[in-house]
Amino acid sequence: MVEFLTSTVGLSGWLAWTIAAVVSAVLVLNVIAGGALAFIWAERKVSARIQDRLGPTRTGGRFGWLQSVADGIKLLAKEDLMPQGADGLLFRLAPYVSFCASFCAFIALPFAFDVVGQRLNVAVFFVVAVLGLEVFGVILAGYASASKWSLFGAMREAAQVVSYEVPLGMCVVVPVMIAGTMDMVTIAEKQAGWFWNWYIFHDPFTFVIFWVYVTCAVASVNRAPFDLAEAESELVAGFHTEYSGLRWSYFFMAEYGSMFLVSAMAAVLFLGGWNGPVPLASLAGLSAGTGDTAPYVVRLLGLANLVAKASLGVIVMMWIRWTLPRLRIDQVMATCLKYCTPIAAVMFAGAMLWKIALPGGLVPGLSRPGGEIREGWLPGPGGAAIPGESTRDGSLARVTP
Amino acid sequence: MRGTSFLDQFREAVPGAVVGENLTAVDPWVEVVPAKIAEACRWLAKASPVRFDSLQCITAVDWFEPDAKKAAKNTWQPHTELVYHLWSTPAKVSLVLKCELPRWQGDVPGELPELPSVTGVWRGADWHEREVYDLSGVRFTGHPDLRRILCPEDWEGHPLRKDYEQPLDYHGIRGK
Amino acid sequence: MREWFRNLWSAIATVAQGMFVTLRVFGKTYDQNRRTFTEHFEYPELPAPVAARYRGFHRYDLTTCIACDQCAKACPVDCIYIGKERVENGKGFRVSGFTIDYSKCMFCALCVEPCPVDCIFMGSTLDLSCYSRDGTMVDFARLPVDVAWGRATLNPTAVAASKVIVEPVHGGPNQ
Amino acid sequence: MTQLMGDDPRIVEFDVRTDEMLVNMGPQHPSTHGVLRLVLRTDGEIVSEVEPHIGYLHRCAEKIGENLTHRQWIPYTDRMDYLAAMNMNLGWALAVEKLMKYEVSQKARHLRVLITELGRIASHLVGMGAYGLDLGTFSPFLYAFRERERILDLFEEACGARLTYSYITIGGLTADLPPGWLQRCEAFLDQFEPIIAEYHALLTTNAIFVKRTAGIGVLSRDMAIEYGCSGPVLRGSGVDQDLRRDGEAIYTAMYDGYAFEVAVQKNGHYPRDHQYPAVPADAVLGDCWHRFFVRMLEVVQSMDLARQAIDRYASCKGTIGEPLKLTEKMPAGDAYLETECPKGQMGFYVVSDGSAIPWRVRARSSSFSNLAVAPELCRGCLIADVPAIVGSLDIVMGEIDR
Repeated sequence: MVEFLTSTVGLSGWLAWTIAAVVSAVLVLNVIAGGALAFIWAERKVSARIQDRLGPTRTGGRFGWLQSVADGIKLLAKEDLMPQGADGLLFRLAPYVSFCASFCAFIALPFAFDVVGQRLNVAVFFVVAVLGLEVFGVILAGYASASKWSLFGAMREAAQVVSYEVPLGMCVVVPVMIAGTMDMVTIAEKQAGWFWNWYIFHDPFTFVIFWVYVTCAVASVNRAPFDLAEAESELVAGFHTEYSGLRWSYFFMAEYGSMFLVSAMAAVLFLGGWNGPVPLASLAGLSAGTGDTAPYVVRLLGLANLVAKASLGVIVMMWIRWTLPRLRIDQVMATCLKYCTPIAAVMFAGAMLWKIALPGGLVPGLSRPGGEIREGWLPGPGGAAIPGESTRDGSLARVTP
Repeated sequence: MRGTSFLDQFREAVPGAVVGENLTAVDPWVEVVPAKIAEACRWLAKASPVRFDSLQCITAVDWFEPDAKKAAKNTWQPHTELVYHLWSTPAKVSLVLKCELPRWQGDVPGELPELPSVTGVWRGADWHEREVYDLSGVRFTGHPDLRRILCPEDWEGHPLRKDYEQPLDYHGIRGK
Repeated sequence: MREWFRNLWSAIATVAQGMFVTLRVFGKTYDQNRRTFTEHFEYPELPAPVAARYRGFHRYDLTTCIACDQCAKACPVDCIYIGKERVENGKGFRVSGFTIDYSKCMFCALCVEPCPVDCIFMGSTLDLSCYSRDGTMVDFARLPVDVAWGRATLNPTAVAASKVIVEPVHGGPNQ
Repeated sequence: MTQLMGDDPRIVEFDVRTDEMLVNMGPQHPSTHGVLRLVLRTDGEIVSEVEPHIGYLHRCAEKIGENLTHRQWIPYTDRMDYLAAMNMNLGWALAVEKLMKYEVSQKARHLRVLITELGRIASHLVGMGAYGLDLGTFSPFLYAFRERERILDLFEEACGARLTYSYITIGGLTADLPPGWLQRCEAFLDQFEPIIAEYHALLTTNAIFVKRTAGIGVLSRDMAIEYGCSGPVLRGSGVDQDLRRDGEAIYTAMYDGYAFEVAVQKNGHYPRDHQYPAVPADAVLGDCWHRFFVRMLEVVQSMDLARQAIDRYASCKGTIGEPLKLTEKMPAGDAYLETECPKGQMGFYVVSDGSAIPWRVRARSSSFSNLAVAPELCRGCLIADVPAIVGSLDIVMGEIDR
C-alpha cells in the first residue's frame, strides 16, 4: 500500500506511511469492533440456548441480530459517569489502554498465510507480550475508580494474569519448539495437510498441553470460571463497577477481542491455523502461489478456516462460562501454580524428548514433522527456523532441524 | 416433662424464680420473676434434666389499652409481658416462660423497663433481644450490643407498643 | 501426590460432566417438538394464558351489588371504596361509586368470599399498566357493565374513559 | 559497613503499611439475596469481621397483624417467605387453629401436606439455583426456575396466584383442587425426578463447586443449636431434628402414616445415600456443602411425600371443609407453633383477648436466626466465601425483616 501511494499517487514517504497506517488501523479496529458485536450477540444466543431460553428475538427482525447494535447505541447515549474521588486521567485512560493492548496484538495475528497486519519473526512472543499489557488497563481502572470493589478486582487481576503468563508461555513454547520458529505464519504452514499434522495431534504431550493452554487462555482473558476481576457475585462488577456508557463498552470490546485473539492463537499454534482438517485446496489442485483466482480462493478458504476455528474457540469459552461456577482467588492461583505450571513444564519436557526420540513422528509416513517448506514464495522475513532462537540451550539446539 | 415434678425441680434449683404457672393453657407456661430470668434460663439450658439448649423466640406483649373507655372494661392492669419460648433439641419438648414487667420503669413514661439479658445463656438471644428492644422497648441489662435492629438507629419510639404513634415526618419523608 | 492426581481427575471429570449437561440442554432446545422452555409464552403478542382460578383484576357486577360494604370490611388493606346513596321511595342503596385502589390491592380474594349477592369476583386480566397513579384507581361503577363484569377485557382505555363519565352506568339492583 | 547493610538483600524494609478496610456489601449487591447489608472489615481479601445490618425490608407485619382479623393476616404471611408462601400460610393457620383447638378434615390435611411439600420443592429449587448464582454459575439458576415454573403453574391452577397464594387458610384451604390437577402434579413429579441428576452434575459434584463449599463456613452442632438455627442449616450440622416428625401434635398429625426419613447425616451416612453422589473428602459436617446437600436431599424427600399425599388425598372420602369466617372469634389465650418451613422452623405466636383480632402477633422467622450466625461463620474467611456462606444459609429478607 505504501508503494502504491508513493509510486502511483505520488505522495511523499512519510505521508504514505501515515495514510497506510491509519487505513490498516481503522480496518483492524473495525474488524475487532464488528467481531465484538457479533460475539456479544453470540454470547447472548449461546447462553440463552444453554439455559433453555431463546435470547434476543425481536431486535432487527428474526434472531435479534441487531441486539448488539441496539446495545451499542444505548451505551453511546448513556451518561459517562466518573466517581468524585476518581483519578480523572487514569480513569479515562484505562479503557483505552485495555482496548489498545487487545487491538495491537491483532497486528501480528495471521488470518491466512499472507493476510497478516505485520508479519513478525517473533509473532508468538509479540502477541503474548502485548496481550499481557491488557492487565494494565484493568489495574488502572480498578485503582482510579475510587471504589473498594474496583480495587479488589484490580488486585485480583494483577495477581491472576501475571501468574498465568507463566504456564501460558510454557504452552506456547511447545509449538514454537516443534516448529522451530516463533513466526506464526511458518508455524501454521508447518501444520498444512491433513488434520493429523496439527500440532495438537503431534504427540500425546502436545495434546495435553493444548488443554492446559485452553485453561490458561481462559484465565488470561478473564473469562469464567476465572473471571475473578469482575466476579459479579462478590465484587459487584469488579474493576468496571464505576464505568458506564462508552468507556465500559471499551472494556467489553477488549474482552471479546482478547477472547478471539487467544482462540485464534490456539488455532494457529495447535489446530493447524488456516489449514482445514482436510486439505481441500491442494486436493482440488489450487495453488496459493500461482494462477489468477486460485491464490484468492485459497486465502479466502484459509481465512474462513481460521475464523471458524477461532469462533469455535470463543463459543467453547462461552459454553464454559455458562456451565461452571467461579473459583476463589486462592484456588485460581493454586490451579496456576500447582497444576497448570507443573503440567505444562512436564509436557514441555515430554514434547522435547519426543522430538529427540522420534524425529520422524510415530508413524513416519503419516506426518511430515518438518512441514513443507514453502518459504520460497512467501513474502517477508524468512519462515524457516531462525538459528539462535532456540540455541540458548544445548539440548534444544539439536532439536532444531 | 411439663408436669409438676419438673416444676418442683425448677423451683428448688432457682429459688424464688417461679411465681406462677398455668399448666392447663394451650401452651402451658411458667411465670418467672424478671430479675431472675437469666439465672432461671441458665439452669434450664445447662443444668436441668431436660436441657433446653435452644431459644426459639422472645416476644414482648404490650398489655395496654390506649382508649380509656375500653381500658376500664379490662380485667388486667397495663403491663409488658415477655414470653420466652425454649426448645430442647435432645428431648424435643418446648417450654414457655413468661415475665411480667411494668410498662415503664418506675412508671415514669419514657424510662424503658429492664431485665437481665439471656445472651450469656444462648448466643442466639442476641438478635431476638435487640428486636424486642427495638420494637417493644424493653432494655436488657448485660446485653453486649443493644441497638435497634429493624428500625433505623435514630428512630423514635417503639412501634409495637400499643400507645405508639407513627411520626408525621422522618428526615423529610412524610409519614402517615 | 495421589491427592494431586485425584484432584486433577475429579476436576476434569466433573467439568466434562457439567459441560455435557449444558450441551445436552443446548441441543434439546433445537428439538422442534420440545423447543426452549420460554417459547411457550409470546406474551406481548398473545395474551398470557392464565388458569381458570387466576386472581387478576376484579370483575364486578353493578346490577346486583347492594352496597352492603362486606367486601370493603373484609379487605385487609382497605382498598375498596364504596359510594352509596339511599334510594328514594324504596329500600336499600343505590351504588354511586365502587372504586378499587389497585396501588393497594394485593389480590388476596378475601373480598370475594363474604359477598352476599356474588357480585364481585377475581377476573383474569393481568395487565393494567398505566402511566400515572390515576390509572390504578378503577371505579367499577363508572365502567361499562360489560367491561366491569369481564365480558370485555378490562383495559386502560376503558379505565381512562370511565373517569370522564359523571354518572354511574347503572344504579344497582334497586333501580 | 552501614553502606553494605543498606544493600544487604536479606534486610527487607517494610515501608508499606496495610490498613483494614470497611466495605459495604449491600444493600444493593448482587449476592445478598435482597436488601441485606453486610459490613465487612477486611484486610486485603481476608474478612476479619462481618456485621449484618437488616431492616431494609421491614414492613411492620406484626403491627399490621394487631389490626386485622386472623384470616385477614394470611396475605401478609405470604409476603414473609415469599418463596414458600404456602408453608407460611400453613404456619399461621395452624397456630390459630391450635389456639382455637380447631381440627381440619383428614382430606384437607393431606391436601395441605401435598401443597406444602410442593412449596418446599419450589423453595429449595430457588435456594439451590441462587446458591449457584452466588458461586458464579448462572445456568443451574434458570434450570431451577424452569422446574419451579411448573410448580407455580400447578399452584396457579389451585389457588389463582403464582407467588402470594393465600391458599391454606384457617379452617382448611380456600378451595379444593380443580379436576385433573393430581394427574398434572404426578406428571410433573415424574418429569422432574430425572432432572435432579442434572443439578448434581452441575453443582453438587462439580469439582469447583466442591472446592468453593467443602470445609467453608463450618457451623458446629453446638453453635447451630445455641443460635437457634433450624431447617437445613441445623440438619446440615448433623442435628437430627425435623418438626414434621418432632413437632407439636397438631403439626405432626398431618404427617401421620407418611414414610419419610429426616435428611440428616447419621454415622457418616445420609439416608439412602447410595442413590446420591458421595460426600466429597474435603467436606466437613456443618459446612456449606452439607447445608446445600441436605436441601438437595429434601427435594427428593418432598417429592416422595408429595406422591404419598397424592395417593392419600385421592383415596380420602369427604370434603376439605370450609374456611372459618373472617370474623370468627378466637378464645382468649396465647399459642405458639413452629412448623418446618423450607428455610427452617417458622414460628407464629398469637395472643388473643377473645376477639377475632389478635392482641399480639409474632412471627419468629427461621432466616432471622440462621442469619444471626453469619458473623460467626464469616470470621476469617475470604471475601469470595462471604456470598458462599450467606448463600448456603438460604435466607429470605422478607422473612427476616417481616
